[in-house]
Amino acid sequence: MTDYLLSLVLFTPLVGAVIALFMAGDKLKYARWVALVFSAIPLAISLLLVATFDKGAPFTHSIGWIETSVLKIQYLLYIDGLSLVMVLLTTLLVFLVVLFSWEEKERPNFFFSLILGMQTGLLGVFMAADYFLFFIFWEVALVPMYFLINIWGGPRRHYAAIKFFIYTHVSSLVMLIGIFALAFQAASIEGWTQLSFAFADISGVAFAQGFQVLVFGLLFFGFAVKMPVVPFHTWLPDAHVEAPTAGSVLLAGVMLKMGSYGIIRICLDVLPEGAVAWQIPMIIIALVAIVYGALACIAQRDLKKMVAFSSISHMGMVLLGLATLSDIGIAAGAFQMFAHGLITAVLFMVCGIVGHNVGTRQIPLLGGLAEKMPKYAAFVMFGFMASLGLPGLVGFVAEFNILVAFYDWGLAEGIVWVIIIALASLLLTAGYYLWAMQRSIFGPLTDKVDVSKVHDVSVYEGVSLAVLCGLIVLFGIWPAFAWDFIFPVASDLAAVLGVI
Amino acid sequence: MIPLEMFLGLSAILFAIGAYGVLTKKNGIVVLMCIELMLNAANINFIAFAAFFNDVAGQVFVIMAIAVAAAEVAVGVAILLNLYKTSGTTDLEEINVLRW
Amino acid sequence: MNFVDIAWIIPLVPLAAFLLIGFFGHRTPEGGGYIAVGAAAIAFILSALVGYEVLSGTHGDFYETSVAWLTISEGVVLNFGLYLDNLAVLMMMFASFISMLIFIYSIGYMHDQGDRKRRYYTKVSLFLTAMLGLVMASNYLQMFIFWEIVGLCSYLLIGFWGFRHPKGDQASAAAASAAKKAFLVTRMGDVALLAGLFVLLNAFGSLDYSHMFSAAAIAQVDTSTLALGSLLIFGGVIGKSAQFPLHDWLPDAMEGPTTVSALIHAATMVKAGVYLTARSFPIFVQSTDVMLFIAIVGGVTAFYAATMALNNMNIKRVLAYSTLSQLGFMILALGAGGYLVAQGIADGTAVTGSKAFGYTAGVFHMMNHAFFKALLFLGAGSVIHAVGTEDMRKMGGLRKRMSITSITMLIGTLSIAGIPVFAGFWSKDFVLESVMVVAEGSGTAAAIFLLLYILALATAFMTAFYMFRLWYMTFGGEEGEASKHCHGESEKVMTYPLIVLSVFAALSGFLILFGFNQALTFNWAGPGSEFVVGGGGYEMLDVLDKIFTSPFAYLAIVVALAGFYAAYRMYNVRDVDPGRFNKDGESTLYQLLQRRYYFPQFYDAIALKLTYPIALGVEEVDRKAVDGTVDGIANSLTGGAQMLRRIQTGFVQTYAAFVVGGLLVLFAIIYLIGYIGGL
Amino acid sequence: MTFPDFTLIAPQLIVLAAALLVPGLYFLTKNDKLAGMVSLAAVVASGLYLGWMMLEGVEGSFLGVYAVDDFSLLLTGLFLIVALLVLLASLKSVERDRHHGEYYALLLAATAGMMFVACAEDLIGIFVGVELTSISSYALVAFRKNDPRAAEAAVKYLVIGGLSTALTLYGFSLLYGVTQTTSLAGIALAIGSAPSAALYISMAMLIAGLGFKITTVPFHMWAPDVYEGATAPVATFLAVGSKKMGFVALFKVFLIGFVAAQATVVSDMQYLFAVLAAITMTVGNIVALSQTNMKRLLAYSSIAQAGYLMMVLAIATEYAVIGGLFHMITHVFMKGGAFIIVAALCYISMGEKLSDYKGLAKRAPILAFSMLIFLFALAGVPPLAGFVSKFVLFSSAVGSPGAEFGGQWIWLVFVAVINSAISLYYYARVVKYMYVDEAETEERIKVPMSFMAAIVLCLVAVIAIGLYPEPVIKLCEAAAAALLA
Repeated sequence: MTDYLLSLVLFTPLVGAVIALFMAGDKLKYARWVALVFSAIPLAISLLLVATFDKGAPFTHSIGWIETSVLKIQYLLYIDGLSLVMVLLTTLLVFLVVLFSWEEKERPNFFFSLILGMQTGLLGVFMAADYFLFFIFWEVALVPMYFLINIWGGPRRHYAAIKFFIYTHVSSLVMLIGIFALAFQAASIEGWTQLSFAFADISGVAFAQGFQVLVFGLLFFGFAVKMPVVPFHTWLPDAHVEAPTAGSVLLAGVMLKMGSYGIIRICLDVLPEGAVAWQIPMIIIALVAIVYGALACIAQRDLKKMVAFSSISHMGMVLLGLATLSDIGIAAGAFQMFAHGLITAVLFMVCGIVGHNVGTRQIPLLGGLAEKMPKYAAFVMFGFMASLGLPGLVGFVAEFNILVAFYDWGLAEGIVWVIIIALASLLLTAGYYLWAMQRSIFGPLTDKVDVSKVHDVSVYEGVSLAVLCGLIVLFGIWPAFAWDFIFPVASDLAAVLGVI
Repeated sequence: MIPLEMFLGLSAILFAIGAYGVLTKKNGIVVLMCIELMLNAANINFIAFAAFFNDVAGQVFVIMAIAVAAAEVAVGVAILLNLYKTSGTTDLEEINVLRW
Repeated sequence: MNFVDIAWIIPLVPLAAFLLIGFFGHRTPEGGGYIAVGAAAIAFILSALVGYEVLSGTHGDFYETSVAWLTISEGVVLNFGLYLDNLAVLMMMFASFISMLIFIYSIGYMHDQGDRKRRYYTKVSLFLTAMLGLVMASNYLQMFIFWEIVGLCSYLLIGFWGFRHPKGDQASAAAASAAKKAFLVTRMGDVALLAGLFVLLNAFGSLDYSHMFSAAAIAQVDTSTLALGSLLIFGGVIGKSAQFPLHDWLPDAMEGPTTVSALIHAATMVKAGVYLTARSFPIFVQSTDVMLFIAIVGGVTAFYAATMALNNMNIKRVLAYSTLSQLGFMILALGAGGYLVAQGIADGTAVTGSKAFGYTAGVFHMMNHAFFKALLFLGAGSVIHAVGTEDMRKMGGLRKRMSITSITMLIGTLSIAGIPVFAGFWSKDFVLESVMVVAEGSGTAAAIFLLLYILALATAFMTAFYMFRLWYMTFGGEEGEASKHCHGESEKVMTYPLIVLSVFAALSGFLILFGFNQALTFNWAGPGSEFVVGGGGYEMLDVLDKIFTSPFAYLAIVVALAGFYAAYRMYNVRDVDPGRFNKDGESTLYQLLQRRYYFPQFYDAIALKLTYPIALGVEEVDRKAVDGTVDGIANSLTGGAQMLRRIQTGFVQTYAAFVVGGLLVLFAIIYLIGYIGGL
Repeated sequence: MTFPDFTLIAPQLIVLAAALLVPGLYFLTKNDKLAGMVSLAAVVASGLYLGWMMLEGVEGSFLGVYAVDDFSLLLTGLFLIVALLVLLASLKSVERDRHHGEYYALLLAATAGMMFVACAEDLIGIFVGVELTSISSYALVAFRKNDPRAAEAAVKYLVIGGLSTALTLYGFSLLYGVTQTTSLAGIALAIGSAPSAALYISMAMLIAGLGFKITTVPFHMWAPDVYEGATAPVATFLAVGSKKMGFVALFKVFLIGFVAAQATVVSDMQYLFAVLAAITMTVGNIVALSQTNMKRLLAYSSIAQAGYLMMVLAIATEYAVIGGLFHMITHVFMKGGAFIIVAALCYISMGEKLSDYKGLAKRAPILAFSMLIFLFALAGVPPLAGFVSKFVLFSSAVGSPGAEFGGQWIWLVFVAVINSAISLYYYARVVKYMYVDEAETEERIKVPMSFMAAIVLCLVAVIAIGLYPEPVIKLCEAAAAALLA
C-alpha cells in the first residue's frame, strides 16, 4: 500500500500543476487554492511516511517500464532515511512557498503550476532508484525554474534565466555521460545483453579503480555545478538575484541539494574507490568554496546576492562533510543539506520582503529598518543568526558535526591544522551577517529611500516564516529526529568506504 | 580493342568539364547542361563497365539514368523559365535574396 | 523527594517568561517587567533550595542527570543534562539573585522606555535562561550552546538602542556598531573554544564533565593533547571574560542600558569565562604551562585594564575597566592556584589546604565582585537616570541630592577598593595571597609570579584610586552643570535593590569565616594522591590568623589606603591637580590611555584594511575571471555564429563550389588514408 | 518466368496510383477539396495495407530490387506518416493557389519515391527512388509560381540537387565498376575482397551526393535558403521526409554494403563519418544561434540533427542503428510538428520571424505549448520523445550492451552533448519569445482544424513516445536486425 503512496506523493503536484494551469480567466483567483491543496497533500503524505518509516525497510515502489532486448529501464522509487528527509524538506518548502506567494498577481495560474511542476521534479530526484528516471526528474526540475526566473524575475532576468538553464543543462549532460559509462561498464562486466539502469543493479558491480576515478570525475562535475562549488558557481548569484522569492527559496532550499544528494547517492555509493581517490581534491574544493563564498559575501552590496554567496559557502560545508567519507561527516553533510534548506528559505524570504516592501535590496540604501518593520527585523536577525551557526538552532548541529568529522579526518591524516581554514570561515560568516544587519536593520533610519509608508511582514509571509523559524528551533534542540533517519544511510556508506 | 582506362579517362574528363561549368557558368541553362554532361559521364562509365563485364545491370542503370536526366531537365528548364518570369533573369549571380 | 530532581525546572521558568513576554508582554503592565521579576524570583528560590541541598553535600561531590541528545556515531553520544556541584549552584544562586534585583531595579529604570520595555524584558529573561543553562550544563557542548546564546543576548542588549536611540542617530549607530563588535570579538574566542571541543571530543570520545574529569579518563589522554584542548578552551574564556587581547569589546558594550551593563557585563555573563576556567580545572591542571599562561593573561589584564580606568571621564567606562581588571584578578588567582596543583601532579606530591587556595580565591572573588559591581553599576545607573549624562565632569556634589545612592555606592567603592571588613577586602587579599604563595617558590615560574604579584599590587592601588576618584567626582565637591537639574533621589523600586546589594557588598566577605570556603573547594581525585585544594577545613580563626599574620595582607591594605588618599587629595580636597601628572591631558601616556592603547584602531584595521579589501578582490576575481570565462565562452559562440552565417552568401554557385570543394577534401582525406593504408 | 508478387510493393503502388489519379480528377472536377481528400485517402489506405503487412509479418523480395522486411516496413510506414502530416498541413496552405492536382500529385510521387528507397535492395532501386523524390520536390519548391523567393529557392535546389545527382550516379558507376554488381548484397560480398582506390573515390562521391540530401556540412548550404523560400509544408516535407530518405539510402549503401563486409574500408569510412558528423552538428547548432527567421532556424537545427544521425554511420553498431532509427522516427514528429506550426502561422499570415512569435502563449496557448514541447523535445529535454531517442543514440557512441565502455567514439558523445546544450540556447530563445515577451496585440489566434489535427498528432506522438518508448524501440530493434542481417 505504502508503495503507491510514493507515486501519489510524486505525482499529486503534477496533477495540481495541470489543474492550476487551467485556472485561467475569471477562475484566476482559484489557482492559489489549487496550489495550496495540491502542495498540502504531498506534505501530509510525506508526514505520514515519516510516521510509518521503519529504518530497517525503506519504502520502495517498482513497476517494469521499458524492457527491450537492449534496454532495461524500470520505474523504481525508493525512499530511505536520507531520501525521506529530503522529501519532507521539499514538500514542506513548496507548501510554505505557495503560502508565501499567496498575493502573487502576475499570471498566478502559470506561476503556481510551475511551482507544483517543479515539485514533482525535485521529489522525483530524491525518490528515483533508476538512473534513467533520476535523470528525467533531474531535468524536469530545471524547466520550471527557467520560466520562474524568466517571467517573474528582476531586470536582468533573461540573462540569468538562460545562463542558469544552459549551465546546469551542460552539467547534467556530462553527468549523463557518466551514467552511460556506468551502465555500459556494468553490462560488460556482468555480461548483460541489456543495459540496466537500476541503482541496485549497478551499485552491485565491482568497477575497476581507474574507471571509477574517471567516471567519478564526470558525475562529480555534474553534481558540483548544481551544488554549486567554486569555480562552477557563477550561475547561482545571477539566478538568485533575478529570481522571484519563491524561485530563490526552492532553488537554494531544494535544488542545490540535488547536487549533494547525487554525490551521496551515486558517487559515494557506486564509486567508492573513485571517492577515495577524489577525497583530497574534494576537500580542497570544499575549503575553497567555504572561504571564497564567505569573502565574496562580505563584498556584496545586494542583500540577496550576499545570501546567494552564503549558500555557496554553506554548500561547501556540505561537501566538506561528505568529503571526509566518514559516517559522521556524510551524515552531517546530509543534515546540513536539510538545515540549510530551512535556513536559506528564511533568508530568501526576508530578502524578497525587503525588496518588495522597501523597493531596494541594496544594503547601503537601507538602514534602521527595525524601527519601521520590527517583525521583519526579528525574522532577519533570526535567519542570519541561524545561518551563522548559532548554537541551539539547526545550523549549528550540522556545522558542529561536519567540523568534528573534519577534525578527526585531519588528525588521522596528520594535517589537523587545516581545520583552521574552516573555523576562520565561521568568523567571516558571522562578520558579514552582523555587518549586513548593522547596516540594514540597525543604525539610523535610512533617508536614501522613502520608507515613510513601508508596511511590515504580511500575514501569509509571516506565517510561513514563523513555521520555518519554529522548525529551525525544533531541529536545533532535537536534531536526533532528523539525524537518526540519515545516520544509518551514512554509516552504511562509510562502512564500504572505510575498507578501501 | 580499346582498354577500359580510356573510357574511364574520357568520362572523368567529361565529368570534370561538367563540374567546372557548373561552378563558373553564369547562365542557369548552361549550368543545367553542364549537369547533364556530368550525368552522361557517369553513363559512359556504366556502359563501359557493362560492356567489359558482359553484365546487363549497367545498361539498365544507364537507361534509368537517361530517363531521370530527361525528367530533371524538363523540370529544370521549367523552373528556370519560372525564374525568368518572376525575376527577369536566368543569371545565377543575380539571385541571392535568400541568404544568411 | 530531593530538590535537585526538579532542578531542570529552574532554567525553564525564565524561558517561560521569555515566551510569555515575547508574545503578550505589550498587554501586561511595564511591558512584562513583573513577569520577568517573578520568573527570576522563582528561579532564585529554587536555586537556593537546590543550592542548599548540594552545598550540604547530600549528593556527594556532584549531582548529575542526563539524557542522550544526539548519537553522532557508534558510541559517541552527546548528552543533555544537569551537572550540579558547589560551583554550579553558587553561580546559579547569585546569577538568579542578582538578576532578580536588577529586574526589579529595571522596572524603575526602564519605566519611560515605552514599547521598548517588552523587548528589554524578553531579552533579559532569555539571558537568565541561558545563564542558568550554562552553569547547570552537564557537558561542554551543552555549555557551549548556552554560552553562545548568552553571547547572543549580550549582542541584543548592547544593540538595544541600536535604532531609535533617544540621543539620536549618532548614538544608535554607535550602539549597533558596539553590538557587532562585542559579538565578533567574543566569537573569536568562541571559535577557539569550539576547536577545543573538537580536540577533547576526539580525545575523550565524550564531552560529559563526569566522564572527562575522572582521573581514569584523563590518564588515557596524552598531556600534549590535553594542553592543546585546555588552551583552546581558555581561548573561549579570553573572549567571554574579556581578557587581554580580546578585551576591547567590553568598554564599548557600555552602549547598552546601564542595567544591562550591571547584569551582563559586570555581574554575571562575563563571569562565565571565570566559571569555565574553574569548571575545567581538572583538565587545565594537567599542565603547569597552561596554568602559567592563564595566570599571566589574568595578571596582565588586571593591570592593563586598571590603567585605562585612571583618566576616563565616563562613569560607566570607568566601571567597565574596573570590571576587566577584577576579572583579571579572578583569572590570575585561578592560574596561580592551578599552577601549584599542576606542579603537585607533575611531581606527585600532595598539595593540601592552606597552601594553594587560588581556586577558592578566584571563585570567592567572583562572587563578591558580582555583588559590589552590580551595586556600583546600578548606582551609576541611578545617577545617570537622575542627571541624564555619563560624563563625570558634569556631575559632582550629588551627595546631598542622592543620599541613598551615594551611600550605597560608597559601600561598593570601599568594597572593591579592598578596604578591610568589606567583602572585596577578603577575596582580593586571598587573590594576592594565592599569587604570593607561588612566588615564594623557586625557579623562573616563581619569578614570573612575583612579577604578577607586583602587578596585582599596583592594580590594587589603582583600583582604590580610580574608584574613589569616581565617587568623589560624582558625589563629592561642588555641583557640576548636570547636577543642577537633578530631580533628587531615584524612586524606591530602584533604591531598594541598591540597599540590598550594598548589604551583600559589605558583608558577603564574612561568609568565608563560617566555613563557606568548604563550598569553594576544588576536589579532584588525581592519579598520585588526593588533592583538596583551598578547603582542607580550616576554621574562622585559621583564616583570621592566616590573614592578619601575613605581612602581605597589611601591604595590600596600605596600598589600598594609599590609592584612596591620592584620590582624596586630587578630587576631593583638590589641592593636588591631576594635570600635573599628565600635562593637562597632553602627555602621550594620557592620550595612550584615552585611546585605549589603540586597540580599537587595531581591530578596525583588521576588519577594514585587511579583510574588506581581500573580499573586494575576491569579488573582482569572481566577476572578471570566473564569470568572465563563462560569459566569454557564450559570447565567442554567438560571435562565431555571426561569422559563420556570412558564408551563406546566397549565390548558388558558392554552394556548388562548397560541394565540389568538399568532395575534393574528401578525396584528399581518402588519399591520405589510402596512403597510410598503403594502397 | 514467374509473375512478380506485386502485393509486396502494394503500398507504393497505391500511392503512385493516387499520384496519377489526382491530377485527372482535379482536371475533371476542379474541386480542390476532393484532390486533397483523395490523396489523404490514398495515404491512409496505403498505411492500412502496410499495417496489415506488419501484422502479418510479410517478407519477401520483389524482383531482387525491392525487399520487404522489418526495416523497409518501418521506414515505409514512417514516410507515409510524413506524407500524412504534410498533406494535412497542405490542405489549407495551398487553398489560395492554383494547380492543386499537380501539387498533390507531386507530393504523392515524392512520397512514393521515398517509400521505394525504403525497401530498395539494389543501387538502381535506390537511384530511381531518390531521383523520383528529388525531381518532384524541385517542382514542389517552385510550386508557388509567382513568388520570386520560391523561384530562387527552386533554382538553387535544382542546381545543387542536380550536381549531387551527378556525383551520386558517378559514385554508383564506379562502385558498379569495382564490384561488378548493383545489388547491395552482392556489393557487400565483393567489397570483402580487396579495397581499391576507385572504391574509395566512389564512396567519397556517394558521401557528397547523398550528403546533399541529408544536409551534411559542407553539402548543406542549399537547405536554409530552400526551406525559407519554399512553402512551409514543402519545407516540412524536405526536412523530415527527403532527408530521412537520404539517410535510408546511406544506411543501405554503407551499412549493408560495408558493415557486412569487415574490410579496412569500413573503419576508414567510419572515421570520415565521425568527423563529418562532428562538423555537421557543430556548424548547424552554432549558425542556428544567429538566426532570426523561424524556418531558417529550424533548417539549421535539422542540419544539426543530421549531424547526430551521422554518428550512426560512424559507430556502425546494431545498437547505434537502433538509436539512429529511433531518432529518425522521433525527429519526424518533433521537427514535423514545429514546421507545421510555422506553416499554420504563415497561413494566418503571422509572419515567420522569431519576433513574430512574441506573446504567442497568450494569443494561442495550445500552439505555443505544442511548439514548446516540440522545441524542448528537439533539445532533448526529458521526458519527451527527443530525449529518449537521443539517450539511445548518444549512448551508442559509448558502446553497446555487453561491449566495453569507451572505445574510439567516446569523444563523439562529448561533442554531441555539448552541441545539444548549445542547441538548447536557441530553442529556449524561441520559448522566451512565446512565453515571456509581450505581444503587440492580445487578440486570439484561430488555426484551421487540419493544422490542429497534424499538430496534435505530433504532440501526442512526442509525449507518448517519451513516456512509453518501449514499442517503438522494439520496432527499431527489429528493423536494425533486418538491415544488418
